[in-house]
Amino acid sequence: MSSVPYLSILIWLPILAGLGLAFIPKLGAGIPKGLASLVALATLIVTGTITALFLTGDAGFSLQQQLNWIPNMGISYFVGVDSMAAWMMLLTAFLALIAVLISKPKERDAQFFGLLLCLEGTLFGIFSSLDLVLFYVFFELSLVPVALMILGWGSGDKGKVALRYVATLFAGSLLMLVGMAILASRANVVDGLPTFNALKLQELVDTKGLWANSWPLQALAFWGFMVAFLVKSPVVPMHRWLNDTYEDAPIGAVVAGVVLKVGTFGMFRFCLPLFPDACRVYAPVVVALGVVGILYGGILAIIQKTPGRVMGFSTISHVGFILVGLFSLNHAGMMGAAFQQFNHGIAAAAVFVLLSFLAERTPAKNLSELGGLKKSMPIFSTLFLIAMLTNLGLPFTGGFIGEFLSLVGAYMAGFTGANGLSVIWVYLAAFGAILSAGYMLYLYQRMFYGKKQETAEFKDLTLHETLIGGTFAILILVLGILPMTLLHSMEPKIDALGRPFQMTHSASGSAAPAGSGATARLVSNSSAPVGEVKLP
Amino acid sequence: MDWLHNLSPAIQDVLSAIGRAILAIIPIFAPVPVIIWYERRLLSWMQDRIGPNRTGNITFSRTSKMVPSFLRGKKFKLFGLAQSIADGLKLFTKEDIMPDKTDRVLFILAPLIALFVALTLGCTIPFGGDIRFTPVADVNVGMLVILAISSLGAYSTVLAGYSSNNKYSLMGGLRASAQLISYELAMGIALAAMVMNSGSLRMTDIVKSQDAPLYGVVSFIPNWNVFTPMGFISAIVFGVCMIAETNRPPFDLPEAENELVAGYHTEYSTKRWGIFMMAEYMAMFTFSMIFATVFLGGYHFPIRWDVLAPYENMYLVGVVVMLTKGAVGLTVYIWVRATFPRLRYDQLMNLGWKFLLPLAVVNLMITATWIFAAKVYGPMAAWMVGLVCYGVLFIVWAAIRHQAKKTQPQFQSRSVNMVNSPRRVLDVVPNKEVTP
Amino acid sequence: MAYIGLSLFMFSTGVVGVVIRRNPIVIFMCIELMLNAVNLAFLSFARYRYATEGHSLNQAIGGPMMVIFVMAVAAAEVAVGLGIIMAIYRLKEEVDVDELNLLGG
Amino acid sequence: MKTLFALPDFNWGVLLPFLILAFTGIFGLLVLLVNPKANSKVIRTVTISGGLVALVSQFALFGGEYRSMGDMVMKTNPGMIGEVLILISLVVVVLISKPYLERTASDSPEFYPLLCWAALGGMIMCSSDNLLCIFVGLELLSISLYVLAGLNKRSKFSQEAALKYFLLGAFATGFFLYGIAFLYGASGNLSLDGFSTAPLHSGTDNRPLFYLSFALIMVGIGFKCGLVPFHQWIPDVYSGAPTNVVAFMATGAKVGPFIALYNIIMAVPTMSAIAVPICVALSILSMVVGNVMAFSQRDVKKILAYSSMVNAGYMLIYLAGLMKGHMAGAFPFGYFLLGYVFATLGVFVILAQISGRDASPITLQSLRGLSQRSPGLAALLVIFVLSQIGIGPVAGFVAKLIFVNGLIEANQSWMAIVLLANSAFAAFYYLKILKAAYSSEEEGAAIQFENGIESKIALAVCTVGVVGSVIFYSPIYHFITAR
Amino acid sequence: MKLTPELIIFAMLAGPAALAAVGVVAFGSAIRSALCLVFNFFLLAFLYFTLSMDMPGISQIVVYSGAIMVLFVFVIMLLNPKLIEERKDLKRPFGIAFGVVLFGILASQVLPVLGFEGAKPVVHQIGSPNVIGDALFSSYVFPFEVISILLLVGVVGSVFLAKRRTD
Repeated sequence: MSSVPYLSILIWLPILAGLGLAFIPKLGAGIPKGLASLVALATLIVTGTITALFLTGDAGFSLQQQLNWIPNMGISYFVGVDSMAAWMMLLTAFLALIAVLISKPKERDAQFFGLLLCLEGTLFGIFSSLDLVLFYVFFELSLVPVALMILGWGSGDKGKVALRYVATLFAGSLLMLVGMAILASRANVVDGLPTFNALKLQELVDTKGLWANSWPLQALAFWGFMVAFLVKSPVVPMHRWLNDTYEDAPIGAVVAGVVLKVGTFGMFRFCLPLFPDACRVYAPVVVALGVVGILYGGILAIIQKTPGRVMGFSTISHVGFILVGLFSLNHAGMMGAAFQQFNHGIAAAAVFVLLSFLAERTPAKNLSELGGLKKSMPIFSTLFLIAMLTNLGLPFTGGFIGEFLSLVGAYMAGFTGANGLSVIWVYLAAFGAILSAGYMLYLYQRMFYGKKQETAEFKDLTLHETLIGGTFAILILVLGILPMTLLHSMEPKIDALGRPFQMTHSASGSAAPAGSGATARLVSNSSAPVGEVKLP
Repeated sequence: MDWLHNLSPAIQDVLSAIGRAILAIIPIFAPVPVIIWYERRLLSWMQDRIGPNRTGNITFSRTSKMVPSFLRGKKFKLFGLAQSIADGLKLFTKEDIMPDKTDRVLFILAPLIALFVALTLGCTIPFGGDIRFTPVADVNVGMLVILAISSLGAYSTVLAGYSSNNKYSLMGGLRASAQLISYELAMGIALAAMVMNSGSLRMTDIVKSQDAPLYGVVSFIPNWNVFTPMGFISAIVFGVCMIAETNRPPFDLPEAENELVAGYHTEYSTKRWGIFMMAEYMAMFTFSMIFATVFLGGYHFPIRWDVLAPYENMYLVGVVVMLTKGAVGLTVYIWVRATFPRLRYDQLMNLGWKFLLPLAVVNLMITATWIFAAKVYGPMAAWMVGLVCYGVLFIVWAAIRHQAKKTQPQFQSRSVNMVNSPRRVLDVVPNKEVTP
Repeated sequence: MAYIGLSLFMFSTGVVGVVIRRNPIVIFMCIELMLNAVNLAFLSFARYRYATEGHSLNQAIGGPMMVIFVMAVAAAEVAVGLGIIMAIYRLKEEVDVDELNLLGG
Repeated sequence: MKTLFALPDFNWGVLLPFLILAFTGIFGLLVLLVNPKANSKVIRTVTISGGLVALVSQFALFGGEYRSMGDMVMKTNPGMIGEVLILISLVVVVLISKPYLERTASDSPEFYPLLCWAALGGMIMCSSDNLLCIFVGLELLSISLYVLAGLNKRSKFSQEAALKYFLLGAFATGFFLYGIAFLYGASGNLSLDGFSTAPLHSGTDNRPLFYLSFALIMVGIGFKCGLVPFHQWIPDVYSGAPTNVVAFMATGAKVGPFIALYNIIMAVPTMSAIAVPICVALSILSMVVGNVMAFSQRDVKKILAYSSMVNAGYMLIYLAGLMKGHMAGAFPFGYFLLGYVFATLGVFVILAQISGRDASPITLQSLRGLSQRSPGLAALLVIFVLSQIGIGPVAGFVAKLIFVNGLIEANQSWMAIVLLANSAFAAFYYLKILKAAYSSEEEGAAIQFENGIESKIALAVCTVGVVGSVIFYSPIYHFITAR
Repeated sequence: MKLTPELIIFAMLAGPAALAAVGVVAFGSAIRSALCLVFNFFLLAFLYFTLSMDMPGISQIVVYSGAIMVLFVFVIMLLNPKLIEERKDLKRPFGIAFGVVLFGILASQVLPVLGFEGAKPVVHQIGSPNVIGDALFSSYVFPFEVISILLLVGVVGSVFLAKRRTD
């Protein structure tokens, strides 16, 4: 590629624009929104172009840019993008544009849009940074705009919500810092130089036996990373921040669509390549967590009283599917997880965008105050139905592809008993899929049919809103009918990620930590390599 | 006396020290009645009156068999010398009055501290070249001992004032302590210049350093410190501070009778009052001798006799010379008392802090420069440098003085604003508060 | 080294005074007592250990030097400390350390 | 030409920053002497320029190690970083002082010379390993600060703060001195080298003396650094003293003790058997108690006070790790101080701009609505607080990262985890500050801002320090550690 | 332990000094505490003399007894503080216990190490003003200069704090 630092521009343009907006207190009405949508549109175009580069399928990282930052500790400003990151960035840019378009803050709109752009920039940073420290910086930094937006423009008990949001995620991520430091110090031992460069570390893992004779450290570092990502995802014991944030954040769409995906994205990006042994050993634990999430989310979603909370628990459930697929550690499961990761971004965001349209019409949040919307808002109800169907995983919507592939992968892993997985988890997860149909339909029934409330008199969506909702509906259908575009472009990457787990007896340094008990268990469990599954 | 020699040397030392201390006290104690009489007589002479001249005039009986025959009918005039003794007897036999609600311990302690200070102040003053002629010990920090002991003097006045449970006493005590602290500084620095000059803190060394030909040239006059420029200025500063330290007029504000009754000793009477008085006179005498030691060549004669004949072994001459110099100092004390009116409190403080202290400090610095120049470039250069410094000092002082006179507050003519004056400007600016 | 024993005793007494007394001036005096205990320790160490044979003058002089500096510092500290106490007495009539609780702690 | 005294070698270049600072203060006094009614404008200008010149002369020294005046002056890392930080905080505090002092009607011209000399004391602490010198520097710093804490003579808060600070400070000095006395008794040495010769001393076994002296010195230094059993003064003094003075107290005045702490701990490797447990215990206490106490505070300055204790705990636990790990820790330590100083200074600069005229403590309540009235200030507050928490590309984060990395390389992962757990907990109360600033002004106190250009410069300096030290980490590192 | 003359002199000085130290803490009135302290300092000076430390001893009298304590007494008188009645609260037994424990710890650590060694003859005349002055102006000249600034701070600070408000 050329020498133009596209990624840096992508990261820093929104952040600087956002800071600029935040510092300029008084602008004419509408100008901040206009500026913000311009910037968001520009980023969308750039990310679209970048994603187009990866349509052909490419396992490597392109558009790399590396600058020295803290050389004596091997920290650099190192960005680069691969296919999965490209898709996630495209999603980010898209949702950011949508969020700018649908937001109508009552006051301080310059600050609001500034923070939104900052959030977008930090998310780009997360997806494109190839240096652990840089990743961590953006990972933490992305908390701040969300928290400030909740504080300034949220509803409900916003102080508490914002506090809980930042504090939980921050606490979770601090362990990641320990993990990073362990990685760097192991690199120091193995290579003579500490480094936080993810590619370099991966190379060390693959070729120089970074983890030789240091199983407890690897486990510690792995869980350091995993805790951070699991909290972010979130999985069940650490999920409390999510529902409040969904309800009270003024930009639930972006939170639901992208921010959560950072967790699973981080697992793809760092956990799988850097901790192969630990991934294998702890895969059952993570899968179990995922299944627990699926069931817990599904069951609790049924009894929730507001649409926002229903969606919150449904998200927990969906994240469970991603985890199950991801930690099947075979091709099909990982493909499913990667697809679901993108798809759920669209699906959840669609619901939230539509809910925000509804929220403009009524302050009522409670489902008992809603009802009979079907009559007065036909367009709305149609679009909502489509968004809902993809969430429950109906064929021909994106949701089906993701969940199905994940379950297939998990089944295969469980059937062969690879990595200590068991088929029973798949059955439980599949039961979760049925639950999702239950709570979604129940939600739809309560909102659109049922007792006629005063809400029935609302006006239907305006043209502007219809266009936005329609875009989502089209995207959902496209993803369901033509999933191959996405899958093909990600396939080489997934192959590369999955390779260590299919060659358990290979000579790669990572798989042969001599003499540790963990290794012995590893070898005995992974009896046979898992065959590839052809895509539908 | 064998048992004495059988004691261990340390105990012998202790005993001899005690003995010397007693010997040191008596010469200072004994002259007090004489000093008091001297002051009263001299004052009255200066004020053109008579003073105590009767007490002690004795006319022996012509007839009594008890009187030896050669004394019968003889008249003896003591010129009132017995007056002080009579006063003392009276004071020690009067009824002891202690006011109600005093702090008894402190009330009794205060005069004792004063006495202690007065007695020990002179413990390092040499009365002769030999070590035996220093009352207690000719220690290597002799000058500092004097400063240390004199600084303790503040406690007596402060405690007396505090414990008396009397407003005036308290004021007097406060004034006394403030005054003592203020003047101690200048005194110490003035002495420090002299210490630098002679290069030692030992009193005999200081005296010895003054036994050189004057300016190294005039062989028969000793080079007393008071003859050198820095010594002269130090002597002025020290002299003033010395008077202030002993609470003598014109610095007797702690006992200014027209303001504070009698200051810190308002409530004192009888022997305690007497002790205060005694301590004061003893301190005067001792300070005079300190002055003599530091500035007037100590036990040396004003003319260098050794040019004519050596007198190194005539120690008694030294003692006599010392006492004489002390008497001269006393005379100056009394003379000053008779001459100057009492200072106002602010004048006192201004004199101490704004004149004496800067003068002493600058003098110290010039002395240092002088010594440096003398050691490095020789005495002639030192003289030139020193005199230039003093010249600059004087010019600066004159300039400041001139400036101060110009800026002294003067009565300003009041301008009257007409009621309907057209040029009336309100210069009230509202507080600006920038709100963003 | 009975001197050190005395020094320890004075130091502990000073600490007790600081803890139990409530008049700031007395507390301050107890602190001075502690400083003097320190001085005594310095001097006796210097005399008994380092002014004797087998030690350099440079070692031996450290104790007395420290004492001189402590005295100078104490003088400055006293000037400032008493200034502070006077200033606070001007604002409040009575100063009891236990009742200085405007700041809540 | 003969010389009178055998003077030690004067390296005037090394002494230059000290001299400039000392004479800046004296010049301020002379201005007062010539014209007692002079307003403080001249003095302030002189002080700022003096600080800047000293800063330049200090920068010229980087890239070497110097000794002067025998062993009294020793310029090494991180002492030189500390000196630069002290000078910067001096300049920044002088910059923000004018509007604040005028508002609270306590604009005394003595403020500036005293501040100069306090900075001088801190710098002397930074650049000596002779305990006599450290003691003298410490006292110069403390005594100036005692006076400055009572700067506002009308305010009971200020006076009370001064008295508390003074009494407890003098008390701690006693312990510090007793420690020095025992060190001297054991080794005949006033220099910190005395510790390194600990068990080697001939004759009797002096180890108890060394242990005792270390413990007592830690009490004294711990007081100044705000380690926990000796922390009682910090919250009250921070809360009561004038805000601009606290800005210096929390930054410039902390640097000297911290560097002295570093030097002391680096000097005792032979005694790590006793030193490490003491340090670990103190640091964990500091972190935990600081965090717990800060949690329920409503007074912003008290929150910052407790947070300074927590930061002291971080530094001490890092030093404990260094003692076990035997690695060079000068630069990370200096960098942590840098992050701490700039972030704290920034917060105080903002607080000084919004605190009212009655000089009463600043509560969280009075921060409400900051983002509505001055969004720029609020945004900067976010940056500084983030640096305190350790989020984002700010100095606080990188500093913590370096610490964690160093601890793990020294094989002390548990210390790293303790550090991080505490910083996670700390996030809660830092966020409360942000929460107050970003919540809307429902019943918020009316605040007037009087921003001069000088305050803006001060803010810019702090921001550049917090962000720039991260972006230009590598040049800074090479500049400082170049030999 | 032999009863030497040095020990007798020491006991004669140290006993009252220790009593005076206790008196500082025990007396209810500030002025009596101050006097006890003066007495203590005065005796300490003589203890210094017995250690053949002339210069520090005499400075002790000049600086502590003569200057610092006079200031104390002066301030006590100026403020004439009401007798703060010492309440018998928990602080008192706690403080005393703390002091006893502190003394116990320090003494048990220090005294066995030192023992009661007799004084060896003095080689370096470190108590004499000449030696001290020489050191002050040679190897200790840097802290000496710093002290000058420190005293300046003391002067400026106390003047600033003590002067009355000008309004």
